[in-house]
Amino acid sequence: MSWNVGAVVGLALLNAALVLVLAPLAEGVMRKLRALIHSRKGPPIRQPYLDLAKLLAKEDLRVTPGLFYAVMPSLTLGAVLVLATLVPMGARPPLGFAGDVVVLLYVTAASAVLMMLTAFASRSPYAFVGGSREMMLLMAVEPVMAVALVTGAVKAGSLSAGAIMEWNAANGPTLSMAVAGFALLLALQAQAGRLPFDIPEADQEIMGGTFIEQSGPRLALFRWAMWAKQLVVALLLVELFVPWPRFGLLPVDLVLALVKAMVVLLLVAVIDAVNPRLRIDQAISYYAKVAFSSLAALAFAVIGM
Amino acid sequence: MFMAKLREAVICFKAGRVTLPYPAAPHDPEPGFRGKITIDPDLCFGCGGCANVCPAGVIFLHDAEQHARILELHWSRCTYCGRCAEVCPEDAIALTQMFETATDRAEDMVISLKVFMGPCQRCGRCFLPPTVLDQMDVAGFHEAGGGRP
Amino acid sequence: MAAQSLLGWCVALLGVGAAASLIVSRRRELAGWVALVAVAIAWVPLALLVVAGFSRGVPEFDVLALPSLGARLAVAVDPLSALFLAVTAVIALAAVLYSVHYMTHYRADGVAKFYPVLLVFFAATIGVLVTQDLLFFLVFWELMTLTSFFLVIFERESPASQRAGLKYFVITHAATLCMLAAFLLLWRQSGSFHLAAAREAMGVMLVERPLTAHLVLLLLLIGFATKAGVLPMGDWLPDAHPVAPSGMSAVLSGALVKLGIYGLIRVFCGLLPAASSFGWGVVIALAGTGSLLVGALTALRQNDSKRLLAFSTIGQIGYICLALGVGVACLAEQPALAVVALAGALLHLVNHACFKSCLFMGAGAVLFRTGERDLDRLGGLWHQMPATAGSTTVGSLALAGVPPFNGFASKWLIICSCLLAGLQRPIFMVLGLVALFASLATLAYVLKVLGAVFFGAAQRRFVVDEVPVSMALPQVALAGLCVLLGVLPQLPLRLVSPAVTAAVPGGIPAAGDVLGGLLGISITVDGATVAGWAPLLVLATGIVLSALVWGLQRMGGATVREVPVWNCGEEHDSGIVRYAASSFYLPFKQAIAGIYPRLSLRAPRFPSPVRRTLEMDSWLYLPVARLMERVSHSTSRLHVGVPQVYLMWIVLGAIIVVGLVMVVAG
Amino acid sequence: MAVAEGAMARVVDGITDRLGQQLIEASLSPPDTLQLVIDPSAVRAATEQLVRGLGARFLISIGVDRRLLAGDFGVVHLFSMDADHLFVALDCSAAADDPRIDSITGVVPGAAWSEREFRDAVGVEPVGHPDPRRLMLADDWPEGLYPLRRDVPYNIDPPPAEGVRPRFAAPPEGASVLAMGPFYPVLEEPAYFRLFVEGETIVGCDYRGFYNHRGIEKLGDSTLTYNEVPYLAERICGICGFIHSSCYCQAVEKAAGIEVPRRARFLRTLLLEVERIHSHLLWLGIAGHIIGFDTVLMQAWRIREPVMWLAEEISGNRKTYGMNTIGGVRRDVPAALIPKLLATVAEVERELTAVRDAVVTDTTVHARTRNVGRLETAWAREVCVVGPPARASNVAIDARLDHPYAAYDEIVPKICTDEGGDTWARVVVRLNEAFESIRLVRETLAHMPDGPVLTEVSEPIPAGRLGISTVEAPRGEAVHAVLTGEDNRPHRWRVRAPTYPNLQAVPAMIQNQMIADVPITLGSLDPCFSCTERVEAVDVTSGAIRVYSRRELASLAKRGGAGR
Amino acid sequence: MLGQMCKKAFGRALWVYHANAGACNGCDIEVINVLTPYYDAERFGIRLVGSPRHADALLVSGPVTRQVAPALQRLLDALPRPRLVFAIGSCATGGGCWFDSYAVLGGADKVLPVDFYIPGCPPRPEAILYGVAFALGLVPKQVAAEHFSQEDIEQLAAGKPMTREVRT
Repeated sequence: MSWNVGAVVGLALLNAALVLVLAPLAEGVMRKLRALIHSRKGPPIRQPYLDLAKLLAKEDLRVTPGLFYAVMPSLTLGAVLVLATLVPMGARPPLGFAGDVVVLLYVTAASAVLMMLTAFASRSPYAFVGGSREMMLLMAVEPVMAVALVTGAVKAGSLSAGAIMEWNAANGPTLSMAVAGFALLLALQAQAGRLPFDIPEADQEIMGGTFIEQSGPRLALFRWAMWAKQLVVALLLVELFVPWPRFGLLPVDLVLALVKAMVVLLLVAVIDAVNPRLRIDQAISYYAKVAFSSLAALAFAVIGM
Repeated sequence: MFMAKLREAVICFKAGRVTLPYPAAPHDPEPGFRGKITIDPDLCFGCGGCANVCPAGVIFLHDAEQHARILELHWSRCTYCGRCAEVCPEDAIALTQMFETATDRAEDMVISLKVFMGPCQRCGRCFLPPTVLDQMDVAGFHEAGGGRP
Repeated sequence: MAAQSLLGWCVALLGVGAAASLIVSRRRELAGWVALVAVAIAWVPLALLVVAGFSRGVPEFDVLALPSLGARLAVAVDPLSALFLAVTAVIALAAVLYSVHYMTHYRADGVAKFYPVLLVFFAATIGVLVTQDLLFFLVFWELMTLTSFFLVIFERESPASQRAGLKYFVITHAATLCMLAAFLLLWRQSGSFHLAAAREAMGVMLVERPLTAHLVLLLLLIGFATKAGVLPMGDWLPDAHPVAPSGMSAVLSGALVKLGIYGLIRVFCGLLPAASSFGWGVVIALAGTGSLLVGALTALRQNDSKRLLAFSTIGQIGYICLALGVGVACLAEQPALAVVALAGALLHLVNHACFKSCLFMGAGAVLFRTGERDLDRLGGLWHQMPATAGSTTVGSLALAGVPPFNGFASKWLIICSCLLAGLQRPIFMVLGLVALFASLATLAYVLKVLGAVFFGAAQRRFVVDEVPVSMALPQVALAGLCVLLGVLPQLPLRLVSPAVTAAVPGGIPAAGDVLGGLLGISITVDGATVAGWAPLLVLATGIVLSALVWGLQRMGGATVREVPVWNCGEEHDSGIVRYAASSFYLPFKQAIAGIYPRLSLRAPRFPSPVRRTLEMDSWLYLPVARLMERVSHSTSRLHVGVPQVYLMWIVLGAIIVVGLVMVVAG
Repeated sequence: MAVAEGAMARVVDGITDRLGQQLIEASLSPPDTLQLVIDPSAVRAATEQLVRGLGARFLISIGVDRRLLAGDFGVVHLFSMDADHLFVALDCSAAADDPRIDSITGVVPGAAWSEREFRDAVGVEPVGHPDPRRLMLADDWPEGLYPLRRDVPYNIDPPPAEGVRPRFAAPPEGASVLAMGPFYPVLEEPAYFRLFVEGETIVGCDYRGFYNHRGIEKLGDSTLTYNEVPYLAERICGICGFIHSSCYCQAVEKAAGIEVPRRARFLRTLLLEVERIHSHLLWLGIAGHIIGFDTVLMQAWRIREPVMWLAEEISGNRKTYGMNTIGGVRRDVPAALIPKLLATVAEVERELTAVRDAVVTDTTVHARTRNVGRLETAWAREVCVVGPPARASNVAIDARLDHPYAAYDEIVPKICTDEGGDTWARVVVRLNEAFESIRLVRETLAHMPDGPVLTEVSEPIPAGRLGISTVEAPRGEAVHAVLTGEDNRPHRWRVRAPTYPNLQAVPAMIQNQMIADVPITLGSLDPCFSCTERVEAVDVTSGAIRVYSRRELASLAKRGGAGR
Repeated sequence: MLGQMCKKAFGRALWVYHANAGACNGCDIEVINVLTPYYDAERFGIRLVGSPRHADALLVSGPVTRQVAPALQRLLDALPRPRLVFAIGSCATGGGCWFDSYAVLGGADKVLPVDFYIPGCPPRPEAILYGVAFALGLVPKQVAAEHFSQEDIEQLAAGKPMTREVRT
């Protein structure tokens, strides 16, 4: 494999920076749509940026002393940004050679692990309930994501996300990829922490659950991480499963990818607005069904459909 | 289920955006709204009927000296029932339409009025409460420092 | 120095150490230090031996010969042996160091039963790993089993310990019997107990008497898988691990069960020709998958820290077996993937030794200070035992396969090999996905342990100190190893690669060709790079980005204030509002309750045969135990309650088996 | 409405059969309250006979300090004979020096809180009560000081009792405590549910309420006059304020025998139904919010808002209408407003129909509400649950039909019941009731008579009369009992809000549910803690019991005045 | 510089935690009403949050009852600084009609440092919006303490306008 150090570093930074900067924007647009569904005007699209800025200047209340607790939010957002460098955005993922789809799955889980550890470290019983729910949700939703990505790997004959994207771009839509993409879309809802699957946070039940003890900059970073994660997973979805059309020109492909991701996120926002929160047992059985159904995608892929 | 979601979507989008522009544009209440209390110092002659019927005990009377009586209206805890206006023989107390009463200082929510009592009770113009129930209770005013009787 | 004398020194030093520690056993700590010194000195020749084994291999030499039986104590150290020797050596040193202080809290039992036996156990383990002769292999194996049995039943007064010991004894000896039978069958074919002869014999048998050949393989599979703790035969493991002293638990998990894997590799890569390996590969992989799934899900519901870790060992051994199975299955068709899988298996074995020993020591440290193994009662130890907490966290995350810790590198290899092999044989893909899911379950239970032991609040206030340095040091060192091996997987891979090559005598692509990578590992199949993992690069990216984000976090100039936990406005006793360990993931556990055999079952119900199969006690252990009981009753005059008597029965049984084999084999 | 003589005779006969000489006196307090003075030792037997034998429903217990009137403490247990449109007041006396009375909680589980409350308020000890902890007084309130006794000033401010800690039930083995409250976002009001959870499952709970206890009853019968109390009553609850003021006025009117003009009765009916419409829409939104379905909140409240504007136009305020006064209402509804009212109601009906059609087929909503918080019919009767929760458990009680008031004898509502007993059933019942309310508004407007809206009260209200009134609030039946007194003010004013009995059914409803179900289960009762806790503060153990002297009591009163 | 920007954002994204300290529900309902379509406080970045840790402002409604006071103080401590305290409704601003009841301590300022008062019983949603807008400096204050004095009875008898003193 030939690669150029400068290009890799540049692209990696580009991906990370794009996700970091655009995630609140995407959230802002989603909020606007949500407000529209609520028949109201809604906050300005830049509201998430204001939220973050405000939180960054707020007092940081900590229930647990120590460096470990202090750096958790940064590590969480850092992990999500690493995820961004493993996901194709207009081009092959910059660090694609360093991490394939299996790595991608584990890094996705790693950011959740950091959140859960923070939740447990914050000692609040509600955070424990939230963390426990987050883990259960992860156990339910990661297999769906795994099946979707592996389906791509079967089609492309490679575990590299870039290879899957290129194969799909070159070969056009297939049944198995369509089913897998749909499964990933369903998984995105939970990965993004959106209704009906925002069970670990559940303001009305456990008062923010995982994040109940987080305030100020810590909360800002966790929120940012959540928004970044939803954007990254949406980008992964559109780049791997809907990569067409492809012009081969980085800026064009990149903008196209972002637009497609935004459309996916708007869909997520609509689902978010028209559903009540499910109970954790309902969510588990829902995703168990989705996971088993998504095996169909794998079966289709194996028989070449 | 999808039909249900569709129906919900119809409800949502049919209504459109209903958000009122307030506070950029005024949104005044209809006449008859019971807003902030006001007192016309020219009309009040210090009978204290208002103090007697106020369920929240907003109005206090102090007899500061022989000829001067001070009415204090702590309207921060006003319940806006309008009974004071109802019983006021001179219509000195009234409820305005004003509702934009937010403030950053508790002292702002006080009205005080120093009334000079006429030596001859102002030619017999006495306050007559409108109902018998109220008439029964005009025995004493809310005293300074003592709270409600 | 010649390999021969190195080995001699090594064994001699361990022997001397055993004797010396026996002499001073009245003084607990001193005995420990003596044993430690013995092991430390024995390290030197052992290390030299390992280096020699890796660099050029120690050619075979005879120590002792029994020509009448066709057996000779032939010794050789190839990279595969060297790898296991290295793992055992590291764990041994760490475990003995850890035990010095740990053993002081056993008031009722003397260390005379511990250090000497432990050192003999190490010597026996070395013997097992270097012997090229099946008969002597069996002798060492038996010695190893017996010594470990004594270590398991160390706590004389504890009925649980005695019960677990008996179970261990019965099951492993049943397994040894299987192995003996298999070796005798091979010997019947070749007339020699030597490994090379056995390999030839196997080749011949597969052609001439395939039924017998497969019977041999089956017996060996049962024999070694039992030791390795693969379900269902590994049922002894969850009972034996928790009751052993924690240092021993670390050794059991870190070294002993690995010998089962060693045996499996020797048999299914070494004895079995590649051409007929696919079926056996699938069998091993299925057994591994079953093990990893059941191990992980059962660990999820454990509330005893050490028992949980024991089930976790079953799960992780399952991973190793899965990879081994995939490797064996791919030997003929996709040798490149076989390299990936076998490298994954061996790498995971190395990694597992690091983090599981670390975790057992951590659990032991908590037990040492608080006297509690029950997760429901523990809590809030993070600030009181920072070193233990930190190393347990690292070990746990490594166990769960969180990048960039070492567990991830090997799990990644294993899952990639499954998925890639699955491109040809879809069954492996399914197994890979199951493994992926099980690793989430693994994550769930390690988070539960961390959450319950170190975070949250305790049911009763523990005011404890960190454990002494001698106990903390091995934990921290092993945790450091977890990080190091995770960040630089090339290092262990350089040891693992020759071991893979050595394991498959039939020839296999050089691991370097398949597992290349400048900064990490990348898998190249047929000239195309299909997967890659560069921890250093990803970690560097993560650190850089996290640092930038940290800058963001500080940007607003937020001040920090410490506050009490928000509990909706009322004040609570922290012991009451704690989240009990048994509460973790309860809805999930309820959703999958169907697979737990002893629970009252809810939908979805698994078919009853599955449950009955999983209920190993009833059909595997209990009948054997009952049989033993009956036999010992009927020979009650001979029964003196000493395990050695059982050993006699084993020997008698062996003779009978040999006789049977003679009859069967003609 | 005239009370059937037969019903009265039947009750008196039934009680006499059981009690014999222990029934001291039976009299009818017009128009519909049968007062039975009984020997205190027979209270359990009398209750049993009433509830089991005669089918009466327990309403509330009133503890009253009658030392100035009759030299004793009185405990009055109120019952309702729904089919006969009759109230039965079981009047027992407790000695002034050692006030105690047999507890009836064993017979009527729903009486548990009432009895704890009179224990806290006037110090009458319910003997044999299964759970005699503090219910309504603050944790730091000193033991032995009973705020509703007549010699305790309404503005007493005793120094906090030292070292007093609330006493709670211990969690079962293996369960941990999850505190819900006092500040818990969906409760809106402070209340403390101490949930015992295993994982996500509730295995038990304990409750500490009365954070909202403001001492309304004490203010009402010690410092305010008859005509000031309606405004206080209105502030018992900000959602159903008009219900409370109507209920209070009706109780006084009954006691004093004041005839309310017909138009005033129709106006009250109109406003009561308007209030029900807004309350049910409000509840629908809140229920949606609780299960995370904010779109329902937004849309339901959007539909509701014109109703609020209309209320403001009619009464001058969006919520606390301030319309009621003894003898009628203070403002008339101008004829010009009626078309607007009809149009608004029609619009609400149209929108609400759309919402109903959408919600009834929404399976995700079903997933969160069906089989959640089930309340069995039998248990609903035992703990005397009222309102939509009762009707959703197929207990057909509705104060509008059982004890017709205002204009409900002419405008007859249809009762909406459901057999489900779960949260979904409560959704259905409330939606149907909203439509029924819309119909009632139309009908009221169609039959609205002309005439005055206020009867001038011309003579003093005699003391010592008992007036009981019930009003069907959106959340259930509210009961006000007024014992008239001297000084132009009630001697004792007792309020039973609908949430009071409903809340007592919660432990059974959330047992074995999941954490996520608790908020919606609570929400489905539409709890209103401020109504429930109008009187005093729960569960305190303390060392020494202090008895305060009269002078001490006076010295503890807050310094009043403008400076405060 | 960026830090300054962050500090400026405070008023543009006010997350509020709503605490009922013994209110009748009227104000609570109006607080929620402010978030609903017709008033939509989210236009100004105002959101209700579930945990006090996330909040910038505490909305207190209701008179502070004796029982709730300690919890209310703990609640304020749980809020990160800078923080605002709004007293909403007549009860929170002054104690309402139970300001001197035995079970009530008085207005919210008896227990907490109140920054802004929004009177009303209950305040209209517009009044709450106005109060928040006033707190954010978007609208001017419209009330001030009024002190009147009928200085001279003769002057009054002569029909002359009296001296009116308004102090602010």
